[in-house]
Amino acid sequence: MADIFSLAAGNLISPIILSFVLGVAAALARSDLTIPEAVAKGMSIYLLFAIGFKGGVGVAAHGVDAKLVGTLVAAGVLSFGLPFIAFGLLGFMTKLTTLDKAAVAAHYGSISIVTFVAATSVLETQGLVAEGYMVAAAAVMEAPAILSALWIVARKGGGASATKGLYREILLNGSIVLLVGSFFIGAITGQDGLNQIAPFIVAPFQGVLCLFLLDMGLVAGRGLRDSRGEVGGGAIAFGLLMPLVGSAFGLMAALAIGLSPGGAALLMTLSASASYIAVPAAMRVALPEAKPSIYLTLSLGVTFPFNLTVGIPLYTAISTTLAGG
Amino acid sequence: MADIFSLAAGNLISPIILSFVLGVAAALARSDLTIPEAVAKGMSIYLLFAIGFKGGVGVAAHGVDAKLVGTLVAAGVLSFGLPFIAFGLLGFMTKLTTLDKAAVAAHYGSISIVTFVAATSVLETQGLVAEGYMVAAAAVMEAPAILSALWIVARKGGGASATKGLYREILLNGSIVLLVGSFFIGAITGQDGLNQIAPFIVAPFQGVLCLFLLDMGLVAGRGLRDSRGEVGGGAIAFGLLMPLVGSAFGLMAALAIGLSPGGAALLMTLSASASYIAVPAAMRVALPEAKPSIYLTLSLGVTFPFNLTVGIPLYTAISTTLAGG
Amino acid sequence: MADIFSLAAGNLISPIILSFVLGVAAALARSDLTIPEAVAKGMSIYLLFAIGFKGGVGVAAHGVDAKLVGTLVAAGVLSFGLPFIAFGLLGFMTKLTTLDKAAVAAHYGSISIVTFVAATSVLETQGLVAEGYMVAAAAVMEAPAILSALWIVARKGGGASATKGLYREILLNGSIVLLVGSFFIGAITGQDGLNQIAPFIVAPFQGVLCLFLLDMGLVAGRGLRDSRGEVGGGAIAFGLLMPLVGSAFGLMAALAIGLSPGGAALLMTLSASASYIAVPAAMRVALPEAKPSIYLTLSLGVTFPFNLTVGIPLYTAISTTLAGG
Amino acid sequence: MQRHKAKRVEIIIEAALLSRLTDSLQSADVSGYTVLPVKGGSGRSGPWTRDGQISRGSGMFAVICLIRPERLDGLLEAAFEVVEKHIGVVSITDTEILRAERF
Amino acid sequence: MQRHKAKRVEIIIEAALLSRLTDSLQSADVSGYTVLPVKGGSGRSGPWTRDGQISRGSGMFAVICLIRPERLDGLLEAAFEVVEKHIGVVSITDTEILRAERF
Amino acid sequence: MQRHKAKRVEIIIEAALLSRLTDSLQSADVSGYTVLPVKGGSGRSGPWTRDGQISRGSGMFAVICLIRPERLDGLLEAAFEVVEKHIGVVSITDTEILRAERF
Ligand SMILES: Nc1ncnc2c1ncn2[C@@H]1O[C@H](COP(=O)(O)O)[C@@H](O)[C@H]1O
Ligand SMILES: Nc1ncnc2c1ncn2[C@@H]1O[C@H](COP(=O)(O)O)[C@@H](O)[C@H]1O
Ligand SMILES: Nc1ncnc2c1ncn2[C@@H]1O[C@H](COP(=O)(O)O)[C@@H](O)[C@H]1O
Ligand code: NA
Ligand code: NA
Ligand code: NA
Repeated sequence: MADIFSLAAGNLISPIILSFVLGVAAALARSDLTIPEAVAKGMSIYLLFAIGFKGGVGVAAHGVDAKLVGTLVAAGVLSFGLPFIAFGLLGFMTKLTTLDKAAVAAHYGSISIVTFVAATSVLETQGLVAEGYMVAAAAVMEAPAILSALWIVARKGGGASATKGLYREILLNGSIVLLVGSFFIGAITGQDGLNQIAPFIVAPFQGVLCLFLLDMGLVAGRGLRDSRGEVGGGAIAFGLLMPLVGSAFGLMAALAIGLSPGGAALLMTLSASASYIAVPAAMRVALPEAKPSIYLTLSLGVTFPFNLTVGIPLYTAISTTLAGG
Repeated sequence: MADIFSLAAGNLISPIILSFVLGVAAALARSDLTIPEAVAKGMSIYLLFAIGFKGGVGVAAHGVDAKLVGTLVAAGVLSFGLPFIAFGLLGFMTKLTTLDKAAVAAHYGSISIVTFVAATSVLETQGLVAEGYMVAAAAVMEAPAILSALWIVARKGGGASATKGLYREILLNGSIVLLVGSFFIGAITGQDGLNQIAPFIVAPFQGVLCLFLLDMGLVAGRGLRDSRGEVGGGAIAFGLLMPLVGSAFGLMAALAIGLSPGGAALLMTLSASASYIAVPAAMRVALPEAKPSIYLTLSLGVTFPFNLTVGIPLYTAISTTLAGG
Repeated sequence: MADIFSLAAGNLISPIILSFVLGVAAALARSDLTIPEAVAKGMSIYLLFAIGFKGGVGVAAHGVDAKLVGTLVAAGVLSFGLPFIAFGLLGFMTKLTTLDKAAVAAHYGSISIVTFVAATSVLETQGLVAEGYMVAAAAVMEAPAILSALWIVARKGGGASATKGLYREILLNGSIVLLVGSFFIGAITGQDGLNQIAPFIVAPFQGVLCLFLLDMGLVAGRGLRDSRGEVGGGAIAFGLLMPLVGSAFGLMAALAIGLSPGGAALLMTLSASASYIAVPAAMRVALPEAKPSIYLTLSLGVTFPFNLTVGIPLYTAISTTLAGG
Repeated sequence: MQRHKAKRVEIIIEAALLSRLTDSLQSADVSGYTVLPVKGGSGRSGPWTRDGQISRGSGMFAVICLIRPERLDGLLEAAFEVVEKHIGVVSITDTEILRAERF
Repeated sequence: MQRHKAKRVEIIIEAALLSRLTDSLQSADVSGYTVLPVKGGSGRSGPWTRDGQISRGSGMFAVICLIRPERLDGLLEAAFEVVEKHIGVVSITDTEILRAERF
Repeated sequence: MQRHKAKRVEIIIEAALLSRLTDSLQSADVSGYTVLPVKGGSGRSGPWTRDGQISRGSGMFAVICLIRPERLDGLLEAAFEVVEKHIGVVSITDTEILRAERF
């Protein structure tokens, strides 16, 4: 336990976390500090490209093994399954409408790629190596949760509009295509390819992540400021509990598959994290009556900071203890 | 020949080419992956600045010699002359109107700076050094082709509007000014200057080029998707043949001047490439009735990918064989 | 003196200065070269973050001493006081209205962070180390000058509208928050934090500064082009004299505090520089009748280039002579 | 210069629905429109600005259609199909256009 | 589709004053507006473009308010309070809106 | 507040021609206009979006001119000179302005 706390403290005073904190503080103080939308999108493209590429190079180096298939299957099952658990928990803990509960559940089944990126960079600073294909697991987990949520709404008689093209759109959304595409580029070009572009995608990575998290902090802080009162105590408690529940399922899957400690920490992080890019966009189309102020506040304002500060070091400590050598 | 193929294969699985392929694939699959306009422009400014600067440093290091003047003159002649050859070929191979033929011809006399950049980075990975002033040759070749096209149209009685200011605009367009300007900065500050900013313009260069080519792939792929049917088989054949014809003229000029193999490969690449930034903008002003869907599809959708994948390794192989030591 | 000139010459042919010159030249030649607004803002965020962070690391390394407090107090006094001197000088040298004089004075009491950044990079290339907390002094000097200007106007019976929220806005403007915030992040994470992100905030710094100064040159050049005639000879003379006056006060303060030569050069630079971001925005709100074409032309078109080319090497030379070891 | 009566329809709509709206317009044979970026706004769901959004699908756009008066109803029906349940405002203004053969 | 008469007010205003304008609108109970970015323009103080600005507070924005006719005067007064001494133009156009219950 | 009748002219035009249009307006003594960025659109030459353009000269802009009614014809002639052969649409709407002394 002492380890966990020192790890958490070490994590908390990293430039990455403090940049996020700066962003939140600036937003709460109503500073006019903003990062232009185009620059923020540019940074997210950079991060997705880098993380995908490095994952692919990892697979090229260590080869494909049986665990890979197991991991991808587990990822799909987790993303399909977690929304049901989230929906159930929300029923106990909140008085939200069915639509709102389903929309929130979709977010927690899916993943936050920035949380994943932050976790990989914590692993790196600790010298832990994870399986390269964890990136592929992240891509697999983006979409299935949306289907589960729509299925829940359909069963409960809610008005999910199965608009044509929605599924195609989800599967082909920019983040997934870029992540999977750069994963394959990395896998094909391998270490040679990485050597060519390492000064771009490896060396400055942590620094870009700082600025990106500064922006995330600004956005999360503004969200918190504007939505005060709309999200009740029960919902906030859910936003803190659900990542722990999700990570427990992720841990079980990781132990069953036999992932390395680093890989287990990443699968826990993926299961614990909640989407705030792909799923909100899908919800606006499929469940327009569900309130963005609820699902965005929970995933971005509560769960994201929780994972960033407490969650990731906790998952890492647990996985190195249980899955560790 | 075996060499050429292995070279082409090696080139094809580089991160740069695969990023372009990813972009094309994403666009054809109708993914919503996009790179914000401001970021794309930012990257192109970075590439122009870096390539110009490094060219200038090269000239500062190796000094100005008689070949430099010869190269710049040859560049001007090629850019003036190639449109006439292109116009003639188009007459044989397509049924386009005079206006459309002239507009397309202007594109092929001018150059694509990204193709040039991609070629320099292929040379680099092969350890070939080119004359630094090839960048200046690229700048020289941007504009003259436009004059040739307008002259063709005027002679054929077409309605080219010699709007006042057009020539000034072409000569002072941002790309040329930045390329020439950073060339002079590099030439003046030399190796000292380069040392100061090398971690910015040298180390991450290939990585930025990857993301830029990802964007080019997205744009080219969307162009291809939208223009299906508008561009006939004859025109596409022209888009594949003309780079070979152009590169042959470039090769002759390079041999006549006595350029190094690297320099010859770059002059071939310049002659083979077709503009898709400066010339289209000029055509919208000077020949508004010429169809952008034709000239953009050919230069960006056909010739650019051809040069990137087949052309550059071919020109490099030929030039190392013929101009080689 | 010979030293100063060779220093000035060495400074003048650096990539940074030449990039600025290129921008001015391109603007005066009416080239369409532009850097997208979002990219320019992105670069300024990068520069502020990097300079703040490095300053904080410097303080963490060398510890807080009595000089720090002295420096911050001196910075505040300079920013409060210089506008009165500027206002007086403007009375002698120009026929501007009270409002315009007060607005110009506010600019010269405040600072230009890019001038500061350029000075730090000149110091670096000369191997001079400055106190890390000079960044904090820069932050302190942003705002007080605005209060002095409003006070002058109020006394003279002008119509300064003390709109509610203006002071909060000035103190929480993005630049200050980012500079101070990243300063604290650097101070907290120290050398460890710097090691993590050095490939992002140290290595490419000079290169980014080049592109940023290219943009500054474009903006300054356009400003000069458009405002020809509006700003008289007296005002231009003020724009050249005031930085010398300001730097003299900065020097006295530095000597009194006992700053290192590098620190003294930076405090001189801060005192000599004029704001063109924070103060203009505040003036539009508080003194809308003051003419932007006057204060922007002076601070950005006259004083900024003067400091960049002549001022910084001069202040460095003087401070190494007088404050030097 | 000859001017012709027309309608200017301005639809402010969520980004996530933009492609659905333009598809719907296309299938109602409305092939002329212009999309302007929106920087921010405010309505019943409170204020927002684009720089404060991280989500790709977020933000709003303004779609402007110039159309002959007799085709207005078709356009509004097509638009309303998409806008209905979502955030979005629609306004219709009388205007005049040059070169009516284009519309 | 049922349409209702309304006014479309378009205010072109300096960036530095945008938050003051929207605050003033809010306090006059005008909670619906849309802000468009402006790339450049020209007026008595000469031409400018956004790419040629370094100042954060620089540039202009266009604010569009759709409002019931009877509430127009309140809006104009609130807007004018801010616009008065500054750069900025205000235009008012007759328009029609759908879903009037929202306004 | 005193309002005055005016015309609101909206010209959607290719980026490559923007400076020609504003020059032409200036020489017709129309010195007040605002330029809005256009994100995308569709017309006879098909749909496009700005993020899918690599060319600097590409894309379109919307130019808005508020002008006294009696000066409309001069403006339209100046605009038409540039727009004529090119892509672009022009619409004219009746509007009212405050502070007419500025126009
Ligand atoms: N009265 C209005 N005038 C102009 N734009 C509006 C108005 N009401 C809403 N909007 C726009 O529509 C968006 C969503 O509105 P709402 O659904 O009411 O939250 C706002 O953010 C504004 O951009
Ligand atoms: N007549 C007009 N029509 C449209 N926009 C205008 C007009 N006059 C001024 N503007 C806008 O308001 C800004 C400031 O105008 P001014 O205060 O006259 O310099 C200009 O840069 C334009 O964006
Ligand atoms: N009816 C229309 N309403 C609004 N914008 C239009 C209309 N027709 C064309 N446009 C705009 O003008 C551009 C060029 O139109 P076109 O020349 O018809 O291809 C389109 O991409 C749109 O941005
Ligand atoms: Na999850
Ligand atoms: Na060529
Ligand atoms: Na100063």
